[in-house]
Amino acid sequence: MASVSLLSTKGLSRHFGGLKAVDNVDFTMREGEIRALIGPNGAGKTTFVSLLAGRIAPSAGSIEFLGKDITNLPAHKRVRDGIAYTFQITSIYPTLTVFDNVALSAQSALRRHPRSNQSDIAEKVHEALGRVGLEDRKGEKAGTMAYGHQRLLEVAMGLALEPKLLILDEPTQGLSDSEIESFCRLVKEIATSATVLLIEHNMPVVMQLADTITVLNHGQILAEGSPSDIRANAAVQAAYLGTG
Amino acid sequence: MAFGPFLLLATLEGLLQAAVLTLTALGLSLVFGVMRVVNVAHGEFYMLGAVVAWWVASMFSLHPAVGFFAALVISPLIVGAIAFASERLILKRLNYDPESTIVATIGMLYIIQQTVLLTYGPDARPVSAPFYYRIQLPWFGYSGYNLFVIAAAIVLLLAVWFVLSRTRLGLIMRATQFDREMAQAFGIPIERVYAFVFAAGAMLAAIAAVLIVPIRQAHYLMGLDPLLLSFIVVILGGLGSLRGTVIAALLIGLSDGIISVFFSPTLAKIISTLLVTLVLVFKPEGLFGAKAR
Amino acid sequence: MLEVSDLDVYHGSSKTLQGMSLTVEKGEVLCLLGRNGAGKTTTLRAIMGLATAGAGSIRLDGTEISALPAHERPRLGIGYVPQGRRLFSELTVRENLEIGMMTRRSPQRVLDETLSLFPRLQERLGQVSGTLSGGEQQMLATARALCIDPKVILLDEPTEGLMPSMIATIRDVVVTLRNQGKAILLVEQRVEAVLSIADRFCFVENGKAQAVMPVEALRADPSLLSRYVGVG
Amino acid sequence: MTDKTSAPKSSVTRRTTLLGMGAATGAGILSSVSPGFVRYSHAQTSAPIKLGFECHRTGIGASYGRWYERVARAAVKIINEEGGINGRPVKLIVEDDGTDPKRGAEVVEKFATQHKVDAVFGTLFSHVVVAAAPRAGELKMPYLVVSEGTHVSSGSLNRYCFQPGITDVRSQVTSVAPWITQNLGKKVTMIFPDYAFGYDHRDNLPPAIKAQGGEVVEMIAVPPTETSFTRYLPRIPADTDVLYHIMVGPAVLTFVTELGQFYGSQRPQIFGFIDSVEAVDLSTPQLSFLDGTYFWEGMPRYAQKDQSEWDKFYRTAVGVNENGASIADPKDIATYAHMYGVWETLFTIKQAMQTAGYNGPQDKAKFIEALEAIETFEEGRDHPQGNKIFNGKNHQVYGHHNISKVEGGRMDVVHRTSIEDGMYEVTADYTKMSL
Amino acid sequence: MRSENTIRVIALHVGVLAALFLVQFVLPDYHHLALTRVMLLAIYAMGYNMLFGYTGLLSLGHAMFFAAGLYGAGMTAYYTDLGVPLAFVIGIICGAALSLVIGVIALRTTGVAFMIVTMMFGQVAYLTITYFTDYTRGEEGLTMPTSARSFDLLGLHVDLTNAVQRYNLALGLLALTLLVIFVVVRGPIGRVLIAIRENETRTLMLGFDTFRMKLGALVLSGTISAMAGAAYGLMFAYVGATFATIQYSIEALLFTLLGGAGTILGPLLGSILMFYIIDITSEYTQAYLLVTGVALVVLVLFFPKGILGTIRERWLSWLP
Repeated sequence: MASVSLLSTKGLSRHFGGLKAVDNVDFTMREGEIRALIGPNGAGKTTFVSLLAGRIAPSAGSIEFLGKDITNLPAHKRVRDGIAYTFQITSIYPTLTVFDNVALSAQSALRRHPRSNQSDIAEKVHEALGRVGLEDRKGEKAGTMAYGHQRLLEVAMGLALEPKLLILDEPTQGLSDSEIESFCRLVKEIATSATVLLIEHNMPVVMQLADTITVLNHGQILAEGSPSDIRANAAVQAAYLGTG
Repeated sequence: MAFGPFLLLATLEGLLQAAVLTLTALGLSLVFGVMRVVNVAHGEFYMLGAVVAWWVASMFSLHPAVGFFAALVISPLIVGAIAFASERLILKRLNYDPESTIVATIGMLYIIQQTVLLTYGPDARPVSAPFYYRIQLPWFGYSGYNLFVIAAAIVLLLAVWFVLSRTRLGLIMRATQFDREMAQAFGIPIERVYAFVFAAGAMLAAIAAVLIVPIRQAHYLMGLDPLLLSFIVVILGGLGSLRGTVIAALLIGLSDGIISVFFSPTLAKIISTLLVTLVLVFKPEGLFGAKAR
Repeated sequence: MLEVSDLDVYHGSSKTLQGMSLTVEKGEVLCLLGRNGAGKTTTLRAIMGLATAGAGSIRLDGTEISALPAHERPRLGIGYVPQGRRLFSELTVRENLEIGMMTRRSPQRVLDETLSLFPRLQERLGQVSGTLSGGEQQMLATARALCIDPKVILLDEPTEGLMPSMIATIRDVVVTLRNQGKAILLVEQRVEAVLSIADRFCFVENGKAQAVMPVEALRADPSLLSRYVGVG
Repeated sequence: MTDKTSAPKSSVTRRTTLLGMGAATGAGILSSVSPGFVRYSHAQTSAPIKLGFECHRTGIGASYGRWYERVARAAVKIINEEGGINGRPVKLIVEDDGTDPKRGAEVVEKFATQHKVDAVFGTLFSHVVVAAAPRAGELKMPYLVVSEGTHVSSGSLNRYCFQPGITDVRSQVTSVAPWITQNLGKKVTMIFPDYAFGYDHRDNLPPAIKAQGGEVVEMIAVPPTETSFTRYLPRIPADTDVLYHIMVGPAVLTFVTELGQFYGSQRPQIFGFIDSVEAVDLSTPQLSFLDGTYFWEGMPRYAQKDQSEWDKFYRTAVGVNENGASIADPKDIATYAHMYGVWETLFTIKQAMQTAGYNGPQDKAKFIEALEAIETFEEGRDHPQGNKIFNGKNHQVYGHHNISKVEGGRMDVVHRTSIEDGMYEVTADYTKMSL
Repeated sequence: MRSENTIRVIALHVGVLAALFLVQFVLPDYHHLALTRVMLLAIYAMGYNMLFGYTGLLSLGHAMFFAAGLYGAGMTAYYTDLGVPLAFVIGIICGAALSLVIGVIALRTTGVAFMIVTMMFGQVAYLTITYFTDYTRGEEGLTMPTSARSFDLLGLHVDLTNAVQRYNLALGLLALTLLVIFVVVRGPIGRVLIAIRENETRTLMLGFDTFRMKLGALVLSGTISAMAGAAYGLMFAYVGATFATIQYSIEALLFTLLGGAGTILGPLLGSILMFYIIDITSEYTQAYLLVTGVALVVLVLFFPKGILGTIRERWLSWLP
C-alpha cells in the first residue's frame, strides 16, 4: 500500500490460561483511515484493542506505532504517543463536571507542549466539546447527563487527547437511531484529523463508516477488506451464524 | 536452662499461643472469606468474651469449674448476639462496602471497648481455672490447664472443620463465599448467612477468650494484640483459607515463642509484622492460600 | 407461566431495561436475541432478583414476585443457568448439586432424573467442579438448576464456547425439558441454535422487547436477523 | 467556660507580648477592652484554692488512679473541714489523662489555662510525668507528682516539679539492696518492665547490689504490653539466689501465676516490688505460690500489730479495711503501698501554702520557695507513712521503706529501713533555675 | 462563573485565616492554647486528606509520618546543637523520605490491602520506636531541653514557650499548608488526583502515570503530616511513642471524615470539632473514646461525605 503504516502488529497473541483470546495476529493500519473491527462475541476484539492500548500485556508478538516498537510501553505512555482509547462501557468521571472530564484529557495532551497554562486547557476543552456538541453542558455534572451525552463526552475526552489513533470500543451501544446518525457524522469528522479504529456490532454503522473492515474470530483474523467484500464473504456469514 | 528442656517449654508455650490464635484468627478469616469484610472490631469480641466470662463466673459461687463451663457456653452466645445485632444495624446498611466497613468496625472497636470500660471498669480481673494441676517436669513445672486449652482448641477446630466441610450449614457458607449472587439464585438467604457468619466469627473469638482468661485475666484493652496477630495469621495463611489459617497460626505461635528468646520480643514483632506486610504486598494470596486448598 | 411486563432496571443512573415485557408458557422455549448490551442478561437477572427492578411486574403462575427477595424466587421453582456457568468452582460436583437440591428440598428422584440426563456427571461426583472441562461445567450448571426441580428455567448462552458435540448435548437436554412441560427462557447468540430449538423468539434492543414472533418467521425470512441484530 | 473569679495574670503577659511583637496594631485597642484587665482589678480571698488532680482514670494506670482519687478526696475533705488553706476552701478538679503522655500534657494545660488551678498533683506513670512536666514548667504551674520515678530527683525536669509525697525508685532500691544481699542471697536476677520506671530499677539495682558484695547475674526486660511471661522464665540462671521482680499493668497477675507454675516449690528466694501485685487480692488461688516471698512496700497493706494511730486514722479516712481492701467492697483491693503519697502531697501543699501566705497565683513563687524550704516531715496524721527528709534542691522526699513477707495470704513487715539507707548523693539543683 | 467562584473560594480561605488570626485577641487562655494544638493537628489531618480525600487512598498508618516528623525534629533538637529551625527541616525530610519508601511498597496494593499494609507499617514504626528505647526513651519519650525552646531566625528571636508566638507560628504553618494544598488541589495536579480517586484505570488511559501521581500525593501527604509532627514536638517540647499508635492514625481519619474528605477546610473543621467534643465529654465520662467510636459509625452510615462535603453537595457547590 502506498500510504504510511500507522500501526502494525506482528504475531500478537494473548492467552488466558488455555484460552487463546488473541492468537498470532498480524494487523496493519494506514494513517487517516477508518477501520472497523468486527466479529462475534468472544472473538477477541476487546482483548485485541486492549493489547494495542496497553491495558494488558501480550503473551507474544510485537506492536509498532509510528515506526516505533511500543510492545513494552506502559499504557499511559502510549496515550502520550497518540493512542487514545474510549471505553466499551461508558467510563467517564460521573462526579466531575463535563468541563473537568475533558480538561483532564486536554491537560494530558498539553504536556507535550511546554509552557501551556490553564487557558490553553480551557481552549482545548472548548474545541473538543464543540466538536461533539456538548459545549453548552460544560458546567453539568457528567453523571447526571443522559446516556447518549455521556457517550459523546467519552468521545470528546478521546478527542482532547489529540490522538493520532482513536480507538472507539462499541461507541453506538445504547444509542437511539437518531443519536447513531449524528454519531456517524461525528466519526467522519474526527477522521479528518485522526485515524479511527472502530469496534462495532451495529453493521449498518460499520458499513457506512469503515474504509476497511477486519473480522476477528476465535482470536484470529478471519477476513479483511472493504465493506462490500466483507458483506459477500461466506466465512464471515458462517461465523456469525454459529457454524464456524 | 539447657536447650532441650527450653525447646520443650517454648514449644508448649507456642502451642498454647497457636491454639488460641487459631480460634481467633479463624473467626476473622471466616468473616473475611464469606463476607469480604475486614473486621477491625474482632479483637474486641475477643475481649468481650473474656469480660463476659468473668461476669458469668463471678455469678456462680460454686466450684470454679461450674463458673468456667457456664462461661464457656454463655459468653460466646452473648458475644454472638452482640455481633449479630451490630451486623444487622451497621454492616448490612453499608452494603458490605469494603472500605466503609473497615471504618465502621473501627468505630465498633471503640464503642465496645469504651462501653466495657464504663461498665466493667479498667481493672484486669481473673477468672478461676476449672482446675489447677501443675505438671512437674524435671526442669520446670507446667500448668495442666494450659494443656487442656490446647486440647480444647484442637477439638473445637475439628468441630469447625466438620461443620464447614461436612454439613449443610458449611456447604451454604462455602457456596456464599465463592459466589454470593449464585448462592442467592439457589435460594440461599445470604443476608442471614452473613449475619450468622459474623456472629460465628465473633463467637470463635469469644471461645478463645474464655479458654485463655483463666491464664491471662480479662481487661478492657486486651483486644488489640490478638487483633494484630490474627491479621498477621490470616494474611500469611491466605485471606479466607481455613487450612492456611491453621498452619500460619502454628507457625506464628511456635516461632514467636522460640524467636523471642534469641531476639528481643519487640524485634521479633517488628520482623514478623514487616514480613507479613511484604507478603501482603508481593504475594497477596498468602503463603499457604489458594493453592494449598 | 412466567410473565414480565413493563420492567425497568437501573444500573447506577442509566437504565438498562426500559419497559421490558415478555411471557413464557409451559412447554415452550422462548429465545431472546439481541446485540451485546441490549438487555438480555439483565432481563434474566431481573427475573432472579439479582438486578434491582424499578417499575414493572414479574409474575410466576399469576403471582407477583418482583417484590420478593432474590433468595425466595428460586424456591418458587425458577432455575437459573447463568452466563459463564458460575459454578461454585471450589466445591465438588456433588456439592454443587446438593445446593440445587437444598433450594426446594427436592426429593432424591430429582437428582436421579437429572443425573440420568447427564451420565458424565455421575462419574465425576467427587471431582472439584472447577477442574471439569468446559462442556462438563455447562452440564453441571444446567444440572444444578434442574436439581431445584424448576417450573421455569432461565438459560443464558448455554452453548457459548462449547464444542459442537457438546452443543448438541445441551440442545437435546433443552428439548427434553421442554417436552417435560417446563417453561424455558433462553438467551442465545447462535442463530442456528435458536432456529433448531426455539418455539418463539424475541428481539431485544435498548432494554426493550422490539418484536416477538414464532421461529418459523425467522426461518422464512433470515433478513429479520440483520434488521434486528445487525448481523450479515 | 472561663472562670470569672480567678486572676489570669498570664493573659496580661500574653497581650503584652503580642504588642511587643507588633503583630497587630489593633491589639492595643483590643486588649484595653478585653475582659482580662477587668477581672484582674478585683482580687478576692473567699474564692476556693483550686487543685488540679491529674488522674489515671483509664489506661494501664487505672487501678492506681481510682484509689489515688479516693485518697485525694478524703484528704481534701479533711483540709476543708479544718478551714481550708489560708481560710480558703480547697476545690478539687479532676481530669483524666488516660495514662497517656499526650493527653497528660493537654490536661496540665487545661488545668493551667482553663480551670486556672493553683497547683496540679497526683500523676503516677512516668511517661505522663515526662510529657507533662515541661508544659507545667512553661505555664509556671506547680506540678507535684506521686510517681516514684527518678525523673524529678535526677534533675531532668524543672523547678515547678516536686515529689514530696513518695520516695523515688533509686532510694527504694538503695535501701533494700543491703537487706536482700544479707538475708536472701548474693546472686540476683532481675525481671523488669522494658519501660520508663523499669529502667530506674535496671540502672540502680546492679550498683547497689555490687556495693554489698553481691552480683546481678541476669537482667530480663519484658515489654510493657506483654501478656505472657513463661517464655522469659528459662532465662533465669539456675544459680540464681534471689529473683527480683517488678511488674506493672494488667498482666501482673499472669506474671506471678506463671512464675508459680514454672517453679512450683523449688524456687529461689523471691523479692518483688509491690507494684507487681498492687490492687490484686493476695488470696487469689493463683497467688498461693507467693507464700514465703518478700515485697517492698511503701506503706504496709495489711494493718500491722504495731499499727500507728495515724495509719488507723488514714485507713478509715480513705475507706480501707485492715486487709488493705475497700471497706465498701472487700474485693476491691487498694493500691495501699503507694497511695499514701497523694495524701501526704496534699498536706504538704497545705503546709507550704500556709507558710508562703499563699493568696493566689501571684504568690506562686513564694509557694515554690516555701516547698523548697521544707527540710523534714514529722510522722503524724499528715504523714502517716512515717517521718521523712525533704531535699529542697532536687525536690525529692526520702523516707522509710518496709520489707514484708507473704505468709498465709497476708503480708507482714519483717524489716523497716532507716531514712539514711535510702539516701544518696544529690547532684541536681532546681533552685538555680529561675522562677 | 468560574472566576466568580475562584474569588469566593479565595475569600473564604483568607477569611478563615483572618478569623483564626483575630480570635487570638479574644480567646480565653485555655482555648488559645487548645487552638494552637488543634491547628497543628489540623495540618496533620490536611496532609491525611491530601491522600484520602483527594486521591482516594485510605491509609490506617498515617501516624508513622507524623511520628517521623516528631522524632526527626525532636531527636535532632534533643541530641544535637543544630538548632530548632534545622531540626524542623530534618523532621520534614524524615517524613518525606519515609513516605517515599512506604509509598513505593504500599502503592503496589489497592483498597483493603492498602489499608492493612499501611496499618501494619504504622505498627512497625511504632514498635521500632519502642525497640530503640535507648535513644527514644520509648513510651516515656523525650522532653525537649531548654536550649531547644527558642531560636533566632533571620534576626527574629522566637520563644517557643511563649503562647502568643506559638499560636502565630502554628497559624503561619497552617496558612502555608492551606496555600500549598489549595494550589495543588485547585490546579491541574489536583484534577488528576481526583480523577484517580474516581476512576484510576480511566485516568491511566488518559495518559497519566497514575502510580507516580499517587506516589507524589502520598509523599506530599506524608510530608505535610511530618511537618505537623515536627512542629508539634518542637512547640510542645515533647516527643513520645503515643503519637505513633494506630489510634493516632485513626484520629486523622476521623477528623477528615467528620469535616468532609476531599474538602480543603474539612480537616480543619473536623479537628476543631472533634477536639472539643472529646475535651468536653472527657469532663463527664472516662469513656470519651466512645464518642470517637459513635462518631465513626454515624459518619460512615449517615454522612459519608462529612460536614463540608454534605454542605457542598446540598447547598454550596462551589466549596473547594
